[in-house]
Amino acid sequence: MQRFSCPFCGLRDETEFHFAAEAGKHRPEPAPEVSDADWADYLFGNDAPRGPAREVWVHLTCGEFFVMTRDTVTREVLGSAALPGRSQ
Amino acid sequence: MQRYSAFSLLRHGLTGHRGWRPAWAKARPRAAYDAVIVGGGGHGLATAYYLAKNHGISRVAVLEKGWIGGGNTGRNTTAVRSNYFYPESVALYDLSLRLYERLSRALNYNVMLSQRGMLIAAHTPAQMEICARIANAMQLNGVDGHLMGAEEAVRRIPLLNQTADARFRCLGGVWQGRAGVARHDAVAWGYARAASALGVDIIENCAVTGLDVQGGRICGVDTTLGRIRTERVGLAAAGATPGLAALTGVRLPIHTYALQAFVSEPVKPMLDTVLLYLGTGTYVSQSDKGELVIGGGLDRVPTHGQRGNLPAQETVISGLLEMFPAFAQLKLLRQWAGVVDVVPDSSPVIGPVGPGGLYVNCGWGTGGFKAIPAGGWLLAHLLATGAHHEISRPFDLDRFARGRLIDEAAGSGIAH
Amino acid sequence: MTGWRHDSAGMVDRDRPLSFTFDGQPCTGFAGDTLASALLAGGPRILGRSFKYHRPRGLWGMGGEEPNAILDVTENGRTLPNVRATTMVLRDGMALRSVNAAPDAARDRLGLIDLAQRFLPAGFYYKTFMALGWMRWEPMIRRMAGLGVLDADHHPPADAPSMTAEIDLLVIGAGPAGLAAARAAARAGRAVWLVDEAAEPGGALRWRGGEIDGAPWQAFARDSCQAVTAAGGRVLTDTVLWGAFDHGMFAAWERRADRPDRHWRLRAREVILAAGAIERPLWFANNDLPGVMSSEAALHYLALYGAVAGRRIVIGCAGDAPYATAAALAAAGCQVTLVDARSETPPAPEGVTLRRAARITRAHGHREVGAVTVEGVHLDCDTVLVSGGFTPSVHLHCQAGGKLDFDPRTDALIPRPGSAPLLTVGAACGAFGLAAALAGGHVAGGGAGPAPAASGAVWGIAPSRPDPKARGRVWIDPQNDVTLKDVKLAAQEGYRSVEHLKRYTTLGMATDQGRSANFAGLAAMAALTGQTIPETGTTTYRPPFTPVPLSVIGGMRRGEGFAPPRRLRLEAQHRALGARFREYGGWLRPAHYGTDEAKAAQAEARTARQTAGLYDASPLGKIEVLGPGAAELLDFCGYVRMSTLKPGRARYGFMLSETGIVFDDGVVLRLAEDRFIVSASSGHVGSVRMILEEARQDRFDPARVVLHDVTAQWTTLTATGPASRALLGGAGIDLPDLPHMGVAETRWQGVPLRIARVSFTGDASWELSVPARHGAALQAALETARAGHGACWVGLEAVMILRAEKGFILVGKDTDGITMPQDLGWGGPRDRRQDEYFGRRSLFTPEAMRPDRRQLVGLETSGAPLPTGAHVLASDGPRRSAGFVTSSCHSPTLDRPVALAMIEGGRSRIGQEVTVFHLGTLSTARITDACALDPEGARLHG
Amino acid sequence: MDERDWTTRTPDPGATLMGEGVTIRCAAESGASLVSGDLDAAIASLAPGAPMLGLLDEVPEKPFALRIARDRALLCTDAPLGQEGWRDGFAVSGADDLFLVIEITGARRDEIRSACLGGGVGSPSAATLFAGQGALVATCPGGLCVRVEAPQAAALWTHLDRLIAAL
Repeated sequence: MQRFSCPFCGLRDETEFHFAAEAGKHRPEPAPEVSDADWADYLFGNDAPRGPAREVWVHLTCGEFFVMTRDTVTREVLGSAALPGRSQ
Repeated sequence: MQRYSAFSLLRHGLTGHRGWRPAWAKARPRAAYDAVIVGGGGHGLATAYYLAKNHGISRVAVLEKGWIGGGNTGRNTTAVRSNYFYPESVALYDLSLRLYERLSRALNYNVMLSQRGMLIAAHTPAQMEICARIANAMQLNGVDGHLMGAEEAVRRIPLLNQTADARFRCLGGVWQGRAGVARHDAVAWGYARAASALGVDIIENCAVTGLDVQGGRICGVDTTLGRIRTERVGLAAAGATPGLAALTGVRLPIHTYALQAFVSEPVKPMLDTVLLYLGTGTYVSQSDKGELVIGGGLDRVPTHGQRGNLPAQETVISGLLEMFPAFAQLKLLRQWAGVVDVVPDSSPVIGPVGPGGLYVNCGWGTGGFKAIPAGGWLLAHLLATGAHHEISRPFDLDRFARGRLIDEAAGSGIAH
Repeated sequence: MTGWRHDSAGMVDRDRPLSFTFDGQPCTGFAGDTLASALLAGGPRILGRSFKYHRPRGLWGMGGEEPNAILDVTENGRTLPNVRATTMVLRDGMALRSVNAAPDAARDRLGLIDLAQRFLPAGFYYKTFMALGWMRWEPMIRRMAGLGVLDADHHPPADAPSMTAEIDLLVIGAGPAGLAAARAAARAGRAVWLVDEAAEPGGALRWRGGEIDGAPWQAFARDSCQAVTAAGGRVLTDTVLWGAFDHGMFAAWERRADRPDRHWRLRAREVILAAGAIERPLWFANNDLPGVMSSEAALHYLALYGAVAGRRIVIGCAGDAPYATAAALAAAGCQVTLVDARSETPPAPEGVTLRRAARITRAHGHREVGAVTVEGVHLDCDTVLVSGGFTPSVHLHCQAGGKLDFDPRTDALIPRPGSAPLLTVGAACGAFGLAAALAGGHVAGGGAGPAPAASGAVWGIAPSRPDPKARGRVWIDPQNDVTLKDVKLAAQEGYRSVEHLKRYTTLGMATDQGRSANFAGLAAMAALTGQTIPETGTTTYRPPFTPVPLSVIGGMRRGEGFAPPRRLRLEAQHRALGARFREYGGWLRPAHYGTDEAKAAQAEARTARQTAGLYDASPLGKIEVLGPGAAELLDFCGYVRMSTLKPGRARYGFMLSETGIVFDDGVVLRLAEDRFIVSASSGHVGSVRMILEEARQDRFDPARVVLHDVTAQWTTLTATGPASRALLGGAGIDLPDLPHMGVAETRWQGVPLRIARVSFTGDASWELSVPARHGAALQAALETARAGHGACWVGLEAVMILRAEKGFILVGKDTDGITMPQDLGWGGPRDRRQDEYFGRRSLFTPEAMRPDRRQLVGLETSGAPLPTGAHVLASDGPRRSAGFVTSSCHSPTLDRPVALAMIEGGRSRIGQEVTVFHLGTLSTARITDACALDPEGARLHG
Repeated sequence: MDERDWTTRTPDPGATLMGEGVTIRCAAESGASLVSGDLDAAIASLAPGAPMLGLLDEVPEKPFALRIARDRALLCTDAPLGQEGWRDGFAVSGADDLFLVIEITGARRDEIRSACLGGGVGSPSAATLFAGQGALVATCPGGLCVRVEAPQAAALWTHLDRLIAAL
């Protein structure tokens, strides 16, 4: 049972969380100006890094989307941060 | 190649088995190869074998960072089957199954293919309708799919939980008689031995650290044992493939997850088929040794660590006991995890990527073992000819930009 | 029977004899015995047969390391297979059966296999059984393999709770080191959990005894446990720490006598591992014969149970540990010869013959040991005890990510300090001997002042390794029948990596988890390849440390508790009306009313069209979207714009995934400028909310729009059909003048009532929602009015008929993972919308533009309805599927079958005949519009 | 019937389960509203002075608010509030019937807690998984007070019933 930190709720069991996506993706818009390849890379392209990774997660019980930094090999959680503009 | 047979076993038995030679040669890297395959799992070794066997290209090296067959090839639940929905998938997996059916003799190594049949079990009328859709799709694609009723399912699997308290009573499902299991290690070793006999160099404890690209083409591979010149590189490294592709700036549509498998203590035979339960997502078979071999869903936390975690264990095991309450008598003997490379549509990526001469065979996710012969066959074709085999064409990376995903889970409602 | 029961030694209750049987033969033991101690003292010596060669096997050890004494145990008519005799308590009336033997362990017919052993080396099956195909041989091999027999009628209950605890200090192992650590920490005021797999604390003290701080060890143990409890900690005995997992979690299996076992997830700020060590065997020819036992185990059985392994005993060793065993056995009246490989040894214990610088090279005997050869000298004996050193139990250290170092002093791999987030002490880190263990534990527990004092030096040990040149058959893994020759063969054939060795020979893969075999296998491979132990490496340590019952891991999830569906508030009312329930989209809902499903669904659907039908639509999602930014959020997340919707009106729309696939469909109600309700389909409420949440937080200003999922707040009952308006009037509901797709908030009997005129049937329909506590009253009012209008309650199966007649889709049934809105005839927003919305770009990929995409159409046939799941064949070229039937039923209103299908280019083929394939049989059908009933929609306004 | 019979039922308010050292009682909510947005403004407007409670915080007399998320809470009141819709900076939705309240008291309540709850003490949000079900968990006099959405109450109730027997 891993434990992740929701930036609002704090440490909770992994079963309360869901992985959403790798962080740092920007939705290319507007659609008519986006190539098939760029759109496919936005939808599907990943780095799947070994080691530190920035990922978007959601804490299911409170609904908060946030950015978690984890080591994908050791599984150590290196930090959690709220999305920009979210405050206490 | 030293011939394996009952007779040779008897003969060597009389001399204390001192005459058996190494199954495959322990090679050191040469300066240059016609093709280099990165990843000494089933897919990589099969690729090397078929390059030599089908295409006459035997100046080939297989580079393995650890010991051969030590990745997902040796960490799965050994099911082989082609009970798929889309014609593209059926073509791919049935090529594989047909190659498996001849594999022990082709390799002169018993991979213990046991075609004991597999049932995908349904529990609601709606699921039975989906099963009918799959069985029909299989039949139209020339594969032995059968829509099985509850009675026959229970006759084949008498221990199924059909009590009034069962959460998911079995109404029947899709049956494939040619599906079954094989001995995973033997597949890797058998391909290694046969490839080695054809002149392929199998180099263990050799990690790839760089891919040399000049003028937009691959020209070599940097390894922990030095630089190797080659103009053709095939990547068949499962969860390590994204990192290798990234050496040339290629991004793949892959997430890596841990997939666990479990083995119980051995008991006398009591389960004669492979079973996947739609209700629980747990699948199970009984090995020749008598152990239950159990699998289920992914640990849904992206990782490169080959370790399992408790929540997924609890889900899979409770699912198993829901299917077979009598199995609660048994104990968990071993548990392990492989790092699987999962693509959004859960179908593999086979084809050229990035610089000229670079090809991948990855994205098998939870189902790579069954595809080893086909994966090797198709990657060998690409490396040898530079062009797709018609069966691998739909699985090219370009399907993501075209929008033509081959999503079995979405197509049939059944995650493989 | 060679073992015997000492008159006074041990702690069994001699006043309470217990009878049991072994392979049908009556035996007796005493209360307090384990199966193993009772069998050792009064049972046969051959307890089972080995896996491969069916060699006789006898008791070897005393705990989880036991490879041989595996039994099927029947009690009260229920059998448990593969029980380790060393860890189960004996109860009166137990019937024990040897495994892997027929008819019994003594007379196993397959024992003949051993004669062919020279032709059956490691991995022989990879080299043969190919000629006729493996399937020809497999059934025979399978029957010969396996250990115990599963009891098909024994269904152990799913009753093991899964407990979570957060603790300050976890001490694993309550031997001297663990006790000292726990005591020191508890005295410093820390809350300690002290966990041990044995029934009582003490570890090896329990059979070795000893004085600590000048008093018997029991006082020290008692005092330590009291200190733990007093400081708010806990002592858990009979509890196996079976795994170390990520983020510092440990899993423990607590065995309880009269209550269900429990599964613990422990998380501690600090962990001390004091798991002890396991004795190694010695490697001489025929070292697998029954009567060859662990020396430490023999002492254990004598001290705890008064069970003595034999009378004429040879002990082989290369260290000090067995001297205590020798002394105790001699004192018990045995004739004991100690064979020590060292030339410098401690003095011989009283009454013991000591042979220095000597080794056992061979055991003799047919079915059990009768003699040994020691340095060429034949020594008669009935029992051979061996001690080849100790293997520290480093499993949890390694599972937690720790590394090992080779310690030449103990000839063992021990934890590298600091390499894992736990501290290892005592024998688990090579500190053999009481004083050393106490001192290590005391320091680890943060003890102030001097450590608890005990006499005795650290045990001397000289390395013992399998000798690759040894003659005869030398067993490395007795359960799986891996011999030294097999390791040699693996090395010779190139299976030299330890993982290849394990997999090729099956070394260490038996139910003892390779406890006593792994080090020897590794040492043998190292010797054969000329490598050191660290160069050779070890296999990966993974949970479980000891085999754990699947029932403990599976926990309490079973039957209705497994993935439980959501329940309706009015379930009792529906049951009272004869409803039969089925699961739909995660909810348990009435499938039909009455017992005959097929008839009931047809009758309900017919009545609903002729007069009126009533159904419970409560599971329909109700996600409130509130705030000045609500319309903007819905426009982005939805395929159909909602910002143009007027308050008081509803609109049908889709939600797509970013890949353009239809994810959900449903109606959005606008109650006010800044208040919408999204009626997500019942199975998609959670995921639709998450799509909205993500966009809200990541793209919009979350202060201007919020989401409330209030699905369960409301009970929704729907009346549909031409008589529905009259029926509602009869129930005392004042219907406002609402057009189709109109919404009103009103009151009924003083209760808030929301009325929506949306239709999933194609008939005029009224969705009535009241706060759930008033649902029963509304239901009662409708039920009272129902009969007078010839109406009926309709289950979901009838609703499925009604919507299929109209060509209304069910996402996930009529659509699949490639269905886009244009495939359903909803290309409008795609063609016209200029603003950005979720999934937009994906609707314009080359694949999305193809004219031959599968499209929703109807299929008309005569006769029986088409089977759902049948395929439609392509009209030209080789036989292939061009689509499939997604919904199909008999329409009672049209009195003919109706069907929906997804067919390639279907909408341009309306009117064409197609061939339908189902399980080898062919039929024909005609492609029609998806809507088979009332295409003009006249009934909607009825 | 092709599928199973379902024998468990949603508990009625007032239902109890008794076990050795544990009493479990089901109650209806007297009044509750989901509030989101500017929570300070919402409390000040709807129930001035009501405290905002997190996981396992002790509940006082009503009104009080159980925090669910950064900007969402369940405001528990003596009677339904009925002020639904978007107000200035915050939103209110009636949730009087959204949850059933399950109170767990008795000497062995901590064991029930240990069997149902992961970690997370000190969290500002009362929303968590309780025996695998989404719930709002606080402390009431002598025990735990768990709010579970009514459609899941049958599952939690049955689980607790089996748990009492197994502890």
